[in-house]
Amino acid sequence: MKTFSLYVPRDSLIHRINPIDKILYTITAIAVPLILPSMAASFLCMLISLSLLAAARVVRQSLPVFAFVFLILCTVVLIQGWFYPGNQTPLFGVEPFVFHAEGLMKACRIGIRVTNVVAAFLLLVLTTKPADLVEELVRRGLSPRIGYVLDSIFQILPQMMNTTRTILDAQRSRGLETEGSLWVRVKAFLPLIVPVVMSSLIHAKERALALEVRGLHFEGQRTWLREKRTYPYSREIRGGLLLVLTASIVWRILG
Amino acid sequence: MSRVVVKDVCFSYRSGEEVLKGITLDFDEKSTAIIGQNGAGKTTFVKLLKGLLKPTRGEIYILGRSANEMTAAALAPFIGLVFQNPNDQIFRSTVLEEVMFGPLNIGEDPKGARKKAEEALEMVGLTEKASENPHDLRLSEKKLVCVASIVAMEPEILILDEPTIAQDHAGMAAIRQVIRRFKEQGKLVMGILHDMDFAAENFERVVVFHQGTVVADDDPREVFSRESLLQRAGLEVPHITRLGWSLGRKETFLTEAELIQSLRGEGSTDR
Amino acid sequence: MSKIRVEHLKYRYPSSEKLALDDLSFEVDEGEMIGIIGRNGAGKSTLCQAFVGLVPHFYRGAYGGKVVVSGLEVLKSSVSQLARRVGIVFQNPFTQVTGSKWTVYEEVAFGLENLGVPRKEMIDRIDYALQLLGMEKYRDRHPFDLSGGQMQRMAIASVIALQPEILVLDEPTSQLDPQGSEEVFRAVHRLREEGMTVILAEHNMEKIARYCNRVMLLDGGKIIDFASPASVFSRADLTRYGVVPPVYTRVCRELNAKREGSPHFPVTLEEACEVLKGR
Amino acid sequence: MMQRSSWFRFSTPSLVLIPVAVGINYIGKLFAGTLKLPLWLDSIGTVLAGMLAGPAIGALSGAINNVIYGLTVDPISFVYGLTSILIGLVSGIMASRGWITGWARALVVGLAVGLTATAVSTPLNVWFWGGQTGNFWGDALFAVVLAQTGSVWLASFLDEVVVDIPDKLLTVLVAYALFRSLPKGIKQLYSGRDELETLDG
Repeated sequence: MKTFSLYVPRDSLIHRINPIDKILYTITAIAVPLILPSMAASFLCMLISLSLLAAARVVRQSLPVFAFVFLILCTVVLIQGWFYPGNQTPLFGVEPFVFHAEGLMKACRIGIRVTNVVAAFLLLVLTTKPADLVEELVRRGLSPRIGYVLDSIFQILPQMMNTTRTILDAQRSRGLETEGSLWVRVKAFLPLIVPVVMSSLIHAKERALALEVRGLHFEGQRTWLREKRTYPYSREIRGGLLLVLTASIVWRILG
Repeated sequence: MSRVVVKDVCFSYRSGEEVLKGITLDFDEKSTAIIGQNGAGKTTFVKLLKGLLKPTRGEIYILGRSANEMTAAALAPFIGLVFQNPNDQIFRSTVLEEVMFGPLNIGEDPKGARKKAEEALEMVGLTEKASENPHDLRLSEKKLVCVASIVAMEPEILILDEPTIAQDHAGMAAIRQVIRRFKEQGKLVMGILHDMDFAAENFERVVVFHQGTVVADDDPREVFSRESLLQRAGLEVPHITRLGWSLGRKETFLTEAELIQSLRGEGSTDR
Repeated sequence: MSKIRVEHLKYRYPSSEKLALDDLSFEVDEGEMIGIIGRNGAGKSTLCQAFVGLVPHFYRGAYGGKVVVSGLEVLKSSVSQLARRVGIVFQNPFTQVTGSKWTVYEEVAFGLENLGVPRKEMIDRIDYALQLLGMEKYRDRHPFDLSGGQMQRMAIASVIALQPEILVLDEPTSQLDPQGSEEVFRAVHRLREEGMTVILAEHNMEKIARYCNRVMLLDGGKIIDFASPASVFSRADLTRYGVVPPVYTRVCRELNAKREGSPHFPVTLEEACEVLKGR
Repeated sequence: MMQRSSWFRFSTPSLVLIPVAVGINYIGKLFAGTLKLPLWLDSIGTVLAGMLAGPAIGALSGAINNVIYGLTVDPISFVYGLTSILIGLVSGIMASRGWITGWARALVVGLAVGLTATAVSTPLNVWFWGGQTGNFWGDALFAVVLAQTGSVWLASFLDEVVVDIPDKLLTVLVAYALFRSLPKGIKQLYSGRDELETLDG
């Protein structure tokens, strides 16, 4: 069964942590640099997130995402290095493209922040099975119906892609050209998207009927086939994160 | 004259899993039913004929042209394929426009396309629905709209993928009518079918697919007389054939009329 | 005892002016298997959905009369409440897969989880349902990796796990190949032996004649006839309602071969053979 | 016993609409990507969901879209979740106030959605990327304006405007075209206002 998710199955301690605790970590890792705007705080958070990625043995899988991010960061370095409003100290380059120390510093700050945010999210995404995350959220009070929607998307999306391929075939069978100049391909958009939307909505309606008669709308308490999992170090993690957050707020107020 | 020539064609979606394993077939204008279990390779086979897939080995010729080198759109004027699920193609806001889409794509002018579309709609009995939104029709009617949308392109070869699914008596009659018209015009009709009764009654040749190979290819009477082979391919004999055999007849009956005639004939000799 | 009681049921879809069901009244007894026939648009699916409460709760629209299934009045009960008494299986096997589960076993558990069945009981019920439908060997398969016939049996198992007393099947095999279709009918037959009351809407008249003890002929939302298969399929005016009788009946009618002492023509292979033997 | 959709209690048809909305977003993005259009076209589904099932489902579709996108393709989309939510919300509110009764009005919805998206995304861009959007043409404009005026906010705003306004205009128009062509039976499922009439008596 084809699905798409960035989750990498591994047997690491980080994989075994409660998904909710990982969300809390992500929030903390993004919040602390917001509370403490010093570059050192950002840098520290980034280092921690990166080393946790290494500890979970998912560094290789995070590279494609970082590669894309670094591509944009390169343009950030150029633009900020050349045009940052606070630029004063020229370093090298030819007018008007002169790199300045302040701009490069700014770009560096942006780079660290972006890397930190992306790493914090990646830690959650790469080490958590989406279904486990959803189940934990529903057990914590997320509406089971929303939980169902989140779960089902991982399978409905590939189904829709299959439908799209069939529709492409059906329209090509009626002589629709889908390759060639830009205009030919733009013209092909409507004959493709309309049936995709239509058949998806018809399927959605049929699925709604089937879900309805299987109690998706039931008001009472639900139960689970899977036994509730126990996750290690939950209390310690939450305590630690709370401490870090409080400490940084205190620091900010006092400093 | 050969309309379609298939030479030693193999196909696999993923390497190592061959869906078709060396198919060699030759089609003249005899109407042909393609039967077999789900997953036997029937739909893959017609997609290859239509140029939607390209064989991993072997060659296909449509009316003398090599299908291996032509796109599905380029093949559209010669060979038409009606897909199983009508919701996979309908996108215009009236039935008439939907049916005109194909002819317009293959270079027909609006007037000519309209005329052909109207004729095709008449053939499937949907003339009255021409100005309705196709999405407001019933599934069975939508299927007929799709049949008309291919018929209107006047292809030399027509392939129907499971046309009888979800059809009631009236819908079946419309499909029968289309098949008869194509036969009358000397054009080749092929149908992928799960309904053995319909296959026995309306087609002059039956090809049986099983696990990516052709295990039988003959006129219907011959194919439907081989019960053990059909069983192996996960198929059944037509109800009327079964009734004939159960009455101790040796022959393979394909239509009610044949059996009734035989029963009447014998009844009278008894007297 | 009657399992289903329908009194003057009328229903109109919200976007329509025409009644989809027009003043239906009938009863169905425990353990019966009822076939519903008629042309497309006669009201078969609408009636099927009226038993499980999707009509009117899902679509809304206009409703009149009364439907009582296993003692619950449909209008006054929610679809979830009704799900424990009456289950339904639809035409398209693919769109009945929830898409949120990764194995057949979990898929069957879906309804039980929603309705809050305790975990231990859940496991017993799933095992029972899978075994009854012959699906145990696929329990760890991915739902979308099944064949059409297997998927449809999984859908039935999912409904059976809720332990309904009535099972409604709305053209369950029209999209399946002959073998898949036979698998489903064999499974339904087994359920009947367990005492289940079954309602079946279907275009395959040979199957209706073989499995059902009574047949309801619908046209334009009205009941035209509701009697034994032999009686309904022997009607001379059947084609006027867009229905063709089983091939056995057609042949016997042509030869005017009736069963001894019966006003009706045969409807199954066995009956036809009996009557036509010796001709 | 009637099950009605409201702000907080979603009907089953509305719920199963959300995966479809996410799928349509994805296909739109794929299409724009393969054609190398200078647009995103990645919120057609969110807007359609808002038009069909109202602001709450529109907003939810937007939120879930970005969560799923973050989990499956690109973690950065978590950052822009707020933008998606507001796109669904605004198109839903305007649709329910009768702003999708013709092409001219749909154009206004497109503008409103575009401006909303710009207003939300600009601060996010400034915080995250230092003002850029990651879109090549937009970022080129950002560089020019930044060099000329020295204002990060103005540059970032213009960067976002030149991409977002045409993008959201086209998105809303496509969604409106889709909405118009939907069959009655489907639209009906989401109207959620009808009471059950009685035929007794």
